Amino acid sequence: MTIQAQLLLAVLAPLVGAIVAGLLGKKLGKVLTHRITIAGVFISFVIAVNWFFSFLWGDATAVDVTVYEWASFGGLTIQIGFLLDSLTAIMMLVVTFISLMVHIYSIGYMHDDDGYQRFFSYISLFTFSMLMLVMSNNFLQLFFGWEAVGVMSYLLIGFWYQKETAIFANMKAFLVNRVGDFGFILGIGGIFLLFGTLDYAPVFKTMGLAEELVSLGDQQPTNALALVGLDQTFAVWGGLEWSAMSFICICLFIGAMGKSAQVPLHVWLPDSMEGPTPISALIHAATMVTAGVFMVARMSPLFEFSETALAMITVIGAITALFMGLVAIVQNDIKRIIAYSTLSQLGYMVVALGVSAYSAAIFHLFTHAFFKALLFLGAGSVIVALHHEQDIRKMGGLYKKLPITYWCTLIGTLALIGTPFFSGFYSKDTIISAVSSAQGGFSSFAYFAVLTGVLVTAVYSVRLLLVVFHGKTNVEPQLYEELQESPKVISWPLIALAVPSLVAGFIFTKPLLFTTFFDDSIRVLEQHNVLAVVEQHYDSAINFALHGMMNPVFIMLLTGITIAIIVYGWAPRFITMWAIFLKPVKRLLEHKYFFDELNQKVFARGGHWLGQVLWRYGDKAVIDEGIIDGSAQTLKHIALKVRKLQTGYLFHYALFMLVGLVAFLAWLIFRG
Amino acid sequence: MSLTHYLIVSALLFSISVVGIIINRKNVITLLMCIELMLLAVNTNFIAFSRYLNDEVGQIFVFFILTVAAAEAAIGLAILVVLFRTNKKIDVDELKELKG
Amino acid sequence: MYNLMHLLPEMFLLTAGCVILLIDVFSKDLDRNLTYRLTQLALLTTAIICVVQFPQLQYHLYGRHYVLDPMAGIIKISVIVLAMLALLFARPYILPRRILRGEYYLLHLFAVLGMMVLASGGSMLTLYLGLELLSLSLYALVAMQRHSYQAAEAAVKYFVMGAIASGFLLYGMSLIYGVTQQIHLTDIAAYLAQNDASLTLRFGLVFIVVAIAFKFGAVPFQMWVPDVYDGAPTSTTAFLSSAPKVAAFGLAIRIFGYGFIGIAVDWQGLLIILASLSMLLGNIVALAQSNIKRLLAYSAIAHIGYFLLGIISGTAAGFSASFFYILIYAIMSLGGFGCLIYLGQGSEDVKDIDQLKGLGRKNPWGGLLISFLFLSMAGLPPFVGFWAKLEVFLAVLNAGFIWLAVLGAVMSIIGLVYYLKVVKVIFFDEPETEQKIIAARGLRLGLGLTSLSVVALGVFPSKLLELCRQAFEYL
Amino acid sequence: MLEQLPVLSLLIWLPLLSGVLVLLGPGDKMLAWSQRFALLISLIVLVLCVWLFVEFDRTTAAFQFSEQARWIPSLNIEYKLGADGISLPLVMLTSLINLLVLFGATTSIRFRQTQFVAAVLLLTGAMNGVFLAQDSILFYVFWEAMLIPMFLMIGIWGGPNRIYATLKFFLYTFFGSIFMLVALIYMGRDAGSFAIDAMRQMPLSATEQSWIFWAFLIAFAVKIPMVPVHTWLPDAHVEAPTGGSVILAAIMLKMGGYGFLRFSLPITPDAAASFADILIILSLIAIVYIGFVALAQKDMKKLIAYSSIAHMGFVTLGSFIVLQLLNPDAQSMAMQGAMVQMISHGLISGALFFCIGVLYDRLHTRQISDFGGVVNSMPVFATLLMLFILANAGLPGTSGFVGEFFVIISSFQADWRIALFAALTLVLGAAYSLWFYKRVIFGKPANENIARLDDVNGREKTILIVLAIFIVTLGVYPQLLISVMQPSIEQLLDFAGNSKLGGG
Repeated sequence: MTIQAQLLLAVLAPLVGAIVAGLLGKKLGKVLTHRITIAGVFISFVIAVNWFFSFLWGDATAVDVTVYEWASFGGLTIQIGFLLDSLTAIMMLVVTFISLMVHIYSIGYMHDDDGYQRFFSYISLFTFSMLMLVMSNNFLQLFFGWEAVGVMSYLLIGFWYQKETAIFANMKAFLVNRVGDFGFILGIGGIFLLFGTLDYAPVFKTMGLAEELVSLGDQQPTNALALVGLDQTFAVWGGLEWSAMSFICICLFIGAMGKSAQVPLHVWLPDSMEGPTPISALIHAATMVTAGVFMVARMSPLFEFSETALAMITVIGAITALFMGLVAIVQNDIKRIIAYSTLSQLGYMVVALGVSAYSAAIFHLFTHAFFKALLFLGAGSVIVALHHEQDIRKMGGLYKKLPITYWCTLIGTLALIGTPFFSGFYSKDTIISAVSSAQGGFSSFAYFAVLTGVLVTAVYSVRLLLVVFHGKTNVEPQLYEELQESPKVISWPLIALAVPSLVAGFIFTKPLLFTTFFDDSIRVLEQHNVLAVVEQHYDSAINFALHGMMNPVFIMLLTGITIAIIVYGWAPRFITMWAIFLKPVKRLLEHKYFFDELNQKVFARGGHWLGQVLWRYGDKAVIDEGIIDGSAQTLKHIALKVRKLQTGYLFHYALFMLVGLVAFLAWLIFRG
Repeated sequence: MSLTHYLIVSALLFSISVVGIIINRKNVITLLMCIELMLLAVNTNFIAFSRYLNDEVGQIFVFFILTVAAAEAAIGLAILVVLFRTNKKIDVDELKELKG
Repeated sequence: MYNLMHLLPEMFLLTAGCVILLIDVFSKDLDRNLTYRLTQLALLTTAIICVVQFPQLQYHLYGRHYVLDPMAGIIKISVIVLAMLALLFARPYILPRRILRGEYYLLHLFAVLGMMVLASGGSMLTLYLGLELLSLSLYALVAMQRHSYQAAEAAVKYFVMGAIASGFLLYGMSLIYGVTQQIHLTDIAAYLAQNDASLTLRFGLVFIVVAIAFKFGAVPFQMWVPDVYDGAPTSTTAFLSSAPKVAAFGLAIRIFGYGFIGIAVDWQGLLIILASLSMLLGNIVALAQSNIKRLLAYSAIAHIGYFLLGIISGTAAGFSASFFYILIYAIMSLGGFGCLIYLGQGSEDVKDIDQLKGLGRKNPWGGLLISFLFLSMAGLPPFVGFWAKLEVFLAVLNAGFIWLAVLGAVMSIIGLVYYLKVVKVIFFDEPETEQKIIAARGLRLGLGLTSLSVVALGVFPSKLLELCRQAFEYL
Repeated sequence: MLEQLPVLSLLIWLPLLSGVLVLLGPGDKMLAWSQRFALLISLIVLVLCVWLFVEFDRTTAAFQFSEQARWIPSLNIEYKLGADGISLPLVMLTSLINLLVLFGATTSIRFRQTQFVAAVLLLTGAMNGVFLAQDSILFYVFWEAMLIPMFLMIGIWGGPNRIYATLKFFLYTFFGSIFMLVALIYMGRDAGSFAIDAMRQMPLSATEQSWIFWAFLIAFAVKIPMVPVHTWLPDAHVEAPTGGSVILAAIMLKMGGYGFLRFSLPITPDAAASFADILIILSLIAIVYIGFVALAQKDMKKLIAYSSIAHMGFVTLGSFIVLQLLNPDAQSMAMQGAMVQMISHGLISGALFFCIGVLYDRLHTRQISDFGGVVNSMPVFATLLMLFILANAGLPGTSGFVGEFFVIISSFQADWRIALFAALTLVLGAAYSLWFYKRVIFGKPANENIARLDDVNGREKTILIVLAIFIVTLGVYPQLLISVMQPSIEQLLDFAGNSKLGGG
């Protein structure tokens, strides 16, 4: 099969599955539906695996194929096509693997749901959209995938459309994402202005030229930009001018902030937990939310030339990493805890992007996908077992009843908090090391944030584990007695995810980060190359892990675990003390820094209020009643007045006529 | 008497007739008289001009006007009769049903 | 000896009128069926003669008192056709209302005769005679409904005002005669070509303009229009509002186009005032009317405003635009009043707009045809009223008065409001009674003819436009 | 075989004459036959359109399938028809939408159905006439003539406040177009011909252009409609019967856009360039201001009506931004965006009004608050509506995206702030569309009646699916449309870019 055919097959197989499931699902029945969709995703998965390993260990090189011309006019052609390089390959692998696992898992999880077929159709469609996004070779298709995954997320969050909270959350998710897309499309506009094209290739080619100028000619990046003709500026206001490159990068990053839920556009992600748990695993942990990270990495040739944008990315990522983690500590909904954890981890990735450690970000994305999906699916398993109970205060002591779930969750948690030898350790430690050696704006703040973040992560993760699986149970006794491990379709995917969560870091750190794997897609300027510094300390996975145990990071980790064990496992009364001493903080955290209140009151209600005002006073009062009806009324009024001239009296008529005559005569005389 | 004098007389007659129509609010018959007067003013004009210009056309015109005036008076009176029959009054200021 | 063949239509009509008068006197038939038929026949025959004798050139006949040219021919034919249609409407109107006199038909004949003379008037004398013959017949027609007070009031008003107007006309004529020593229009034109116009002469012209404006009902000489249209029997109004306007157009062209083209600047100024005031007042006051006859009357005033736009330009093209306008207006107005007759059941008079309620539901076709007429009056394509507006706008733009065209445009928006009000009542309002309108065949025929001609001419206006152009070849 | 036929004339006169025929026919007694006949006619019209589309030469900007005949020689007015890349898609849209209206919207009409059928046929013919006329007066005749059936349609079959709405609609439109008529006459007088092409070629001074431009602007701005002359649209839409709303939104609004492209830009290029700023600002106001106003709507139709205004803002923005662009690719893109937006909005808003009609037929209310949880009883409907709503919000992969994307991206080249305001539609459009969807479709069934609703029947489903197919096809492969339009758009850009003032 040609490459193009393979790629097309990879994309279209889930699409076909989705369409068949969506249109014929009811006729096919549940079993056939999930078989078809799983088959579709499986095909994609096989292709993805094949390509990933050919890039990793084979000799595959980047391929750019055009599928068809979407639009072409004048000298411009906008096409639909695929760019297959290392970045695409790894993303494809992540997407298809997690998707496959979630598909299988959903057989069990969604078993009794009326919308079974619909669900499978949606997640297959999501897989298609996500693949379109990551495989795109141009901005249009990127934007298509970008929005399409947003829509699928919207549909899936609102999957249980009878639930008020769900349909509120899905709209919120979509709208907040749209705010991001708003920036994104402006960024694309800027790209089109600067490069006159929407394809990656010419853009990257130009940027490659600039990069060469920097590395060979020893030019400053700004000079290099000027030399390739990209030194335009945009007038912002008055005399203020922004460099076009920074402007574009910031706009693009705003898009990424929406998708990857960075402060302040993060508000939708916790709410998105209203959707079925498999979705949280697939979309809101592993794939879609990482699209922003992917996009920035993909655009690394551009971002490298904007210090401003990179600084902004760093600070936003750092804030998200630290402060969202803090919120996770006070949450009681099992899925929300994991969601805030996701936010925090996304923050880590974004920080990595900000310090130009793009491959580290992608690597963390890679490992995070496994362990976070695992955590979510584990949580799902708990939720199913408890008949859709999500409050951790009503759990506890479950490890005896749900052993597989417990062990898998444990692995996920250890990976998440960055325990040496687990996958999360490798990716996170790389990021922290990279940040520590970074020079860009806000990097010291970022270092503080990611370091503290480790502690915070440990606290909330261990808390979760302890409160849910250990201690005295708070489950109703009768239910507790009846508890049993979830069926195989649920536990097998857990196991399948636990394995990479354990070993992915161990295996892939070296080949992904410290070889030329990403060189065909991710570009880093020499002076930004912080990973090179990290590489100096890296000899082997084992040593790296052992070395990691002597880091401040490890100390933070241990401190965090200790705090968690003391507070939540050993002496729960600390919680009450905590609550007294840190009441304002707790309140702040419980209200998630009042972002929701702000959005609800200011933006949602403000927008609606503004609409009302404009409608009432603009459209109705001024235009309709004032100008339109007003002029009609005035005319009518005049008409009634003038009408009185016609008195009915003959002598008035004659007088009128005489006056007319005299006026005419006078007019004649006066005009001469 | 020069032409001007005749013209002034006829202009006066004409004005009187028009003003008569305007200020008379009582009897419709007065209106008919005013109209006749108006035509006479015109006739005076024509004849004066005719005489002054030595051109008989004006006088011929007057004959036609006289004839038409007679017909007009007839019609006017007929209308008056109709009015009287329906209204029993022929006051000008009573004629105000049609207005606006 | 003159060749009287050129006078054949007029002579025939006169003779026929006298003969029918005699026949009518001896007729025992209370319904006057015979008189009616004979009248129509006489008109038809006259029309045929006119068509057969249609002048291709301009002839000045009978001591140049009588002009025969394409314009006169077209005016005559159209006047006759309009009169026939008016009679078609009048017949079922007067039957139940006891206006059953042979004179009713005969007066039409004499009015038509007057109009024919007017159309061919080559001197001030003939014009005056034609005008008076027409006017006197009309006064009588208005007063024909002997038991109606309103008709009598309307007749008095019309008569008195009309008499004043003809007094003005004569006074103006006398002044002009005094200055130029001429009563022939061609001679006056020749005089003006050689001499400067004295103030007296221009005064005379003003008097004549006032009289013509009165005849058209242009503001500020429009006072009689609403009252007479309202008070007169509807069938008379229909006639009054159509054919005489066309004839008056002939008068206006003879005076302005043939006689006083040399001092066009003077009458143009006056006409501009008349036109703009008419468009303004007619359209605005019509808004306030709930009596449909008065509404149509004010709309007539407004239409005269538009119509004058063409004459203002003072060119053949402009005159032909106005000619087209007035012909079209006459058809629409005839149809408009005709539809009121159509709607009146028994001896009921339709005056209130509300009486049209739900017509579209009860009689879809009647409603549709009536709407065509009103939409055409509003100047909407594909109805012929649109072409009329287009022509006069073109003419006035040609004359360089862009503001007048814009004023006309703005006013036609207001005009649309009240025309739409009628259409609205017809189609959107609930009928007050479910009783269907049952109309005589003649009425249906008349209504169908007028409104379908409005559509047909709207789609194919070209022939009529060319005819109107042709009328002014000899200007 | 079809080459010998005057196809364009058929597109106009076949429906017009059939409309008259239906009116003359036996009336409601033989309603089924009238409907079948009308369907047949509009199917033939659509087939003719498809034939045009297939035969259309995509390499030239010249008018194709032209017809010319003497009409009013004394005024130099001709019966002149022709199709180019700008008019052909619109004619196709007209034919398609009207077929669907005849197929689907007549069932909800409860009385005088034959007359409704006739009105739709008459509208089809007149609207095709507007798009095909190459003589300005012929154009104007169709432009105005079309108002009458629509006026009657709203007034007879409309809602409770229909009379106010239909009068407002008529007067507004007439108010706009009468000035256009004066401008056309003015130019026709100087050009010696009323052919649009002659007007394009004639020289016009700067002052003349300004006046003419404003006259056109009023006409087209009302029609499209632009803020602040848009207030007729919500009223007309709300009161019109489903079929009327569909035709209004899907086609009639497009005439404004068509007018800008056919008249304003090529005939008064200099005035257009100097007033482009105002137009752009008004377009942005339409996008943002109306976006907010749409949020506040409680009536479904009003909401969609306001969203139409906001979407048409992209058409005007795309049309006038070209005057401030230097890059020819971007110019093409903006203009293409405007055109695609027109077609796409025709499909999407048509579909949305059909959907609202479906709901209205069942519950006889359009208040959003009366609904909720419709998805429970009408899943198929909910799915389709979801597609349309997302298309309305400009989702990539649907036609709604293409135009907005093009316009935003290209307007960035003029000034990024323009793009910024235009791009606000991403948020606002999504906000009002999805909030509407949420309130109506999602949730638990709001009341007994909703729980008992029947899902879309075969007829409704067919219509919505046909529209959905077109929406998705154009979203996935807009080149289908773009290739037809490109030569004409390039020519138009050429016209718009060439100053008429001469000399330099």
